[in-house]
Amino acid sequence: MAQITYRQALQQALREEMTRDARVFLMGEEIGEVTLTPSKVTEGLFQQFGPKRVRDTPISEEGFIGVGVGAATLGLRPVIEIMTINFILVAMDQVINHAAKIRCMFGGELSVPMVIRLPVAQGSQLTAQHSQSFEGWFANTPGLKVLAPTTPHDAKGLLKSAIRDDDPVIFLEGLQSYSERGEVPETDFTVPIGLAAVPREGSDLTIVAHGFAVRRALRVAERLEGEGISAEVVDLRSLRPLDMETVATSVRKTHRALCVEQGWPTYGVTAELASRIQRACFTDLDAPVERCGGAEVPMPYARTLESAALANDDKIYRAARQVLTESGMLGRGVGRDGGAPSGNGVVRSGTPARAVAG
Amino acid sequence: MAQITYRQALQQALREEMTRDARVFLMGEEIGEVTLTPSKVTEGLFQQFGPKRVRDTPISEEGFIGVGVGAATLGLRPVIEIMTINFILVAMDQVINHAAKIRCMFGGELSVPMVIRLPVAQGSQLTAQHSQSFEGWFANTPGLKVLAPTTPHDAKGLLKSAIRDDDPVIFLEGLQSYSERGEVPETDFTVPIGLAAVPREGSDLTIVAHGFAVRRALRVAERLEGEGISAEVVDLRSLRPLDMETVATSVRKTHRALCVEQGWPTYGVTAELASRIQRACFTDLDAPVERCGGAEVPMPYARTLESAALANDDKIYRAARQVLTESGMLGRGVGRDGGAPSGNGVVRSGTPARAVAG
Amino acid sequence: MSTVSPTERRLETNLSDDELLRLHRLMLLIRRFEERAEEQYTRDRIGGYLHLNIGEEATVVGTSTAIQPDDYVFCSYRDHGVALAMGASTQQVMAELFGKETGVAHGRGGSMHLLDVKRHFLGGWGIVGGQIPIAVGAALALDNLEKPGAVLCLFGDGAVATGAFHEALNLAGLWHLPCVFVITNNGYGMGTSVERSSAEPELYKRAAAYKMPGERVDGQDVLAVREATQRLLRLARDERQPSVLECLTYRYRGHSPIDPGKGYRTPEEIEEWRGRDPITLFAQRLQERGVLPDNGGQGIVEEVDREVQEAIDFALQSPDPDPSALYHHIYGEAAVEQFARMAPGAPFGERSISPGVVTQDTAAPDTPDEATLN
Amino acid sequence: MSTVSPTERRLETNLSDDELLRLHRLMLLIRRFEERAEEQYTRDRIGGYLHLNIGEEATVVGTSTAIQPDDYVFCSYRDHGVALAMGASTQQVMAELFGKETGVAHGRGGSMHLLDVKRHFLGGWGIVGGQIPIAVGAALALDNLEKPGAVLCLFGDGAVATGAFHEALNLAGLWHLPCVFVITNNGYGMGTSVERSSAEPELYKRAAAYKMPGERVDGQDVLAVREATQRLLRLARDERQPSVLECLTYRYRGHSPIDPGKGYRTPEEIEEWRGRDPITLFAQRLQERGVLPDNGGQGIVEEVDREVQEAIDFALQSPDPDPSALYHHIYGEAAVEQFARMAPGAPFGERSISPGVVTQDTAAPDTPDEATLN
Ligand SMILES: Cc1ncc(C[n+]2csc(CCOP(=O)(O)OP(=O)(O)O)c2C)c(N)n1
Ligand SMILES: Cc1ncc(C[n+]2csc(CCOP(=O)(O)OP(=O)(O)O)c2C)c(N)n1
Ligand SMILES: [Mg+2]
Ligand SMILES: [Mg+2]
Repeated sequence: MAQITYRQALQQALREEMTRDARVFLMGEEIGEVTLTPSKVTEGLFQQFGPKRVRDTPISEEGFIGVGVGAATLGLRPVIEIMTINFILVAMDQVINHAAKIRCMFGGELSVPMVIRLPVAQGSQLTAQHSQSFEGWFANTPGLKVLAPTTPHDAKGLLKSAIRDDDPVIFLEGLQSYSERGEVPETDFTVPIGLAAVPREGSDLTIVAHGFAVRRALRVAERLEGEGISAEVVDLRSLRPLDMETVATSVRKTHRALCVEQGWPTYGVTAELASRIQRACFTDLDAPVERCGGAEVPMPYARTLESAALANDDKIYRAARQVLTESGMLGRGVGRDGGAPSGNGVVRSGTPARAVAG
Repeated sequence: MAQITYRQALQQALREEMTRDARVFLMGEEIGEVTLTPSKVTEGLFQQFGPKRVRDTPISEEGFIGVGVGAATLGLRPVIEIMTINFILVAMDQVINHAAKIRCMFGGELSVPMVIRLPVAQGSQLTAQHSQSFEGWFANTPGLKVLAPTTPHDAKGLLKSAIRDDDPVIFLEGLQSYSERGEVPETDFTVPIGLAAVPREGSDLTIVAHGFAVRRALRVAERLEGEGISAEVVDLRSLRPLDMETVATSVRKTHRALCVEQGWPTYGVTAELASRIQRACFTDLDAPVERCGGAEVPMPYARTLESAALANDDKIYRAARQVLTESGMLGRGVGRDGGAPSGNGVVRSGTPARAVAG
Repeated sequence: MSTVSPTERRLETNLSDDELLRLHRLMLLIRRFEERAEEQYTRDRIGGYLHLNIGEEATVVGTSTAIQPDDYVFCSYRDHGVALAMGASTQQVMAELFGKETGVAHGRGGSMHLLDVKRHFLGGWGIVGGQIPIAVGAALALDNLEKPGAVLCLFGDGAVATGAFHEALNLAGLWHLPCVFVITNNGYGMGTSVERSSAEPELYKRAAAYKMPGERVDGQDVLAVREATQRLLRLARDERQPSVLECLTYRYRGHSPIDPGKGYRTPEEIEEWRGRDPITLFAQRLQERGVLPDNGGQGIVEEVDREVQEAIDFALQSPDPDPSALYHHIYGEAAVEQFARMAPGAPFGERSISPGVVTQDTAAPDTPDEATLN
Repeated sequence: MSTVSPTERRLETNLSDDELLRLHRLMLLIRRFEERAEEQYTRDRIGGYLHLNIGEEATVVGTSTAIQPDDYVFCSYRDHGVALAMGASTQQVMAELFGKETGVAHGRGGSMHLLDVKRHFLGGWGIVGGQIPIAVGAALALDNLEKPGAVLCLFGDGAVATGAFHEALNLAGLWHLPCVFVITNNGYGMGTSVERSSAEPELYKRAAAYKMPGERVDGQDVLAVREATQRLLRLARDERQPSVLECLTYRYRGHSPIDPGKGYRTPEEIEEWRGRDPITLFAQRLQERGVLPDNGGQGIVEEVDREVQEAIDFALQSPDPDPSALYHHIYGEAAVEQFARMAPGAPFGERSISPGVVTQDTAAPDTPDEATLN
């Protein structure tokens, strides 16, 4: 199998599907004649497929996502790239009120086989308007499917599944992952929608994540291994549908769960995970389900602040130790290099108790 | 104290604040010269305060929410009405990327004291594009505050607090509540932001809800009382900030929790509640936290389908019985008139167990 | 409301008598259908919103009947007339308003979301301006597929203020897509007059911003509307030149049943427009030419009455959608398996009371893409 | 890119020599500031995006210096030049790029979000088109408060395609708000030429859609830009008539550091524009008039160099924001109490590792409203 990058994997998926199916076409800003997108995934496709299959657009996200919806109702299969997830906010109406609703409100007479590719990233000092992660909002919306591949393999296989799917798919790409390499079969394969993966097995703790947070989780699991703790990592791959079977099977085995996301956790993706885990694994849990995410602030520019805001490896590590501690597996300290729980004012008190603070 | 409607209470708040503070002004479609909004809250204010304090707008939600943001940065206090929550989707960029971000990204040099009033409703056959409840998305966004009064008293008191607040506030109104009556002090009072209420005390089960779902919860609690079950109802009043103290204190007392919302529960508001409750009350819970919400479908038109989709009293009642059953307080049956758990294919199996289904 | 030049009474047309009568009959059908729908609404057989075209029949019929078989039509929630003019079954349209399984959208969409895919009527849409980019997308599909045909996109005067209008027209102009944008200017968006919603109240002039031709036509004159629409559709088809057509018309009723339609319009204004009723005007012209008998074609009126009554009977007798079908038509077929691991019944699936059961999309054709493309 | 008529060399102006030199100096300052910022970026002292005005100095200075003390200015993320031309401290602007607590936005905003509230510069904004409705809102505030003054709103050619542009201009036109919309047409939005983004590439013509005057000016000629802006601002202030001004200019650099700026522009095109460099052109005119010495005013160049170097030194020596201040400036003061019941330390508060600690908004003035109103 070839070692290729996440970017190349996505590009292969696009090229193969465009070759296979003449109905597939691309739209987006800076994707064609020149490729100035941060993703650079579409490089060369304009030259290969011409201006009608690869449409450069003006800065009109609401307009061209609507155009995609309309083209899809007539049977085309648009794959739209929004430069980064942040700009989809101007087009929410077309995604939520239109793409997601059409099949139902027209009684199944119309459908919207469309893919919207959204690079997501936190950090790199891109600041408040360019560093968000609200994919949970799409996952909250019936009528949409929401995928988030982490590896080059899944990127290619899931993008192909998404393009062949008859429903609108929100396809989250890790802006920090484009250059990562991995093995990808050269055959025409797909990864089915709706199945999580377990990139690392373990017995003491389950870390559930999606997108770039999975890579962090894997690094943290490795670090924990050095301390004799065996963490299992679940890569959701899909937020809607959600593979609760894989998640719950893992937690039932490890008895401890930590849910991680890059975005804001309150009302975020990890809320749903923690809620479902406590439901599915009520009698199995040795400690409450823990969550870890980005600080709940618009992303600040300064490096000092930004790194304090990101859901970085260290925070995930400390959250993992916390679950283990609470379950009684570790002592009350937060471990070798974890130090005090955090520098930002978290007051912990073991198992929750009505504290005096009031 | 006077008995007035929820609509009158809101109107009083607007009138009093506009009288008190010349910086307060209103914008929205059909709010002024004629009042054709579903809410009818602004009736008479155009006549009283004139066209500059009550601005009728074209159908340009993105535009006039942006105008509100700009006016707020210069020190005015806009109160904007969006006809129903559904139409805010065209203006998400101004709310999320602008209003919520401004104070932080300009280092505290600018602020956005603005209120966006959003009537929310499910049902009445308004169908897919007009029957949504995605307030959790705003509650997920740092920089915003999200309020949801249920009673006329809180409607007035919280709207006044919102208008006096220095931050952007998303103010959710119950479209089904406008004609409900309640006692409202004639004095100039406010309800502080960030405190939940307990409109009904009980000892066996906590039902947590916001907005119109609170009224349903209260009716269900009454029905349960007839069966000898004492349910406490927590009315959140505010989703961001979230008063976890009131919620957890209640659950710690009752040992059982049911979270209810009108919208889609998966990745919805109840996800956050259930997740936080399991965390705060891990050792107190006699059963997993249960959730109940609308069916996860775009709202269909036909009455038969719509009533199957709504999070109606009966569904909440059955969910409540389920929690009680699971905790061992009730027998395995779902109670007198609850019948089988539901008509829509829910297969229950007591405490979760790896079933054979596969 | 801007005044319009009085309809000229000459009947210069190369339409056959049959065709002329067909237009007349369609306008009558729409009027009658909606009057009865209004009545059924007060009897609580129809719920939700109900936006009537009454008064706008010439614009509706003049535009919708101007298309060729390869063309597609989109419009707003004020869509009953368009559906009927496009040839959708009167019975199935009424059944949709009644929320029946036999409705054009199987009772899922109701009044605002009529459609008839076979006849290329791709829907009534509920978000003001929302259908405009979607219609441009249909035009793009025709372009990409090298199909003949053009797209006719109808929307109200209120929609001109939306960002969607602007972005969509710019894209259509930039990409030379075959689309005719029809502004059904009935003077008001709810209670807001065009003068209070548009900095440039002569709406057709907006076309120039996208380097398109724009014109205004008397929307009470069905033949004038039809001629202009045909001409602009040809321009779209043959020269890939999109355009804007503004039709000046009026809705007699309020915006929807809760609006009496009076708070923002004078009785004089309403009377003036009623004096230029599109059906009466056209009937007079047909009588002058001898196409309609002097009794105003009572036979047609009765025929139309009967057709609408039969539609009501059909709707009444039709079955309601079964609640067990709640989860139909949410996703395509593949979803059944995709969602299996969160569905009720799965080992760790949904446990709440109203979970998302994904079931097969029974109504959707196996290959919806090809079906829609005809 | 449309060609512009060559700048006329006459220097007809009633500006004093001092004022002329001030414009010259500002353009030099912007050029030098940005060249050094670019260099600091490659040394990794500046992160994120960095969008340079280099080449556009005449448009930036001509517009920003045309305002009166009561006016307000908004612009896009390409905002360094505007900030400097508005008189913001060079040191604090550089410190912002360095992400320092001493920066104009206390290190929170970086390159894209400069501002200077005291000088009525209300910011650089990052979402294309997003600042346009906000600027209209500022104009509405002036109108409601019956203040004198007008708003100058700058944005790029790319922003003309956004729905926000359309909705905002319609509102301004409809409500007669004092706002001048300046399109800094540098020929491209990233790699997309105006011809590939706008159905009507003569952008100033879009004004007519909102019944506004629209005009085009040579954006390389600082005096022409300034005169046109002053005139239109007067129109806005005195007659509440908003307008559109299109300035034809060019950015020498790519869109941002990752874009070499070459893939979509020919070397000839870049050379042609460099041949009409706004600073060189103006310097020549000043020399002809004898305002600048024949050595091109080496003294000013050195002064500007020194000012920028001092700004870099200041930025380097400034403290980074303290990580403990992460939760400052998220909400106003009242939030501390409002969020107490979900905050860490509260009985059932936050327990995750990175919770939302709400702390006091130390930088915001006690009464931000009044402070901003000056
Ligand atoms: C984005 C959006 N905002 C508000 C509404 C509420 N609304 C429904 S119809 C309407 C008026 C539309 O007027 P117009 O476009 O002239 O069409 P008409 O009703 O006159 O046919 C409004 C404001 C909506 N559906 N969508
Ligand atoms: C809504 C939105 N879409 C996309 C982007 C990404 N983007 C940033 S700048 C830019 C080009 C803007 O071009 P123009 O308005 O001409 O300004 P210039 O950069 O030339 O000054 C794009 C597409 C964005 N910031 N906002
Ligand atoms: Mg209208
Ligand atoms: Mg540009």
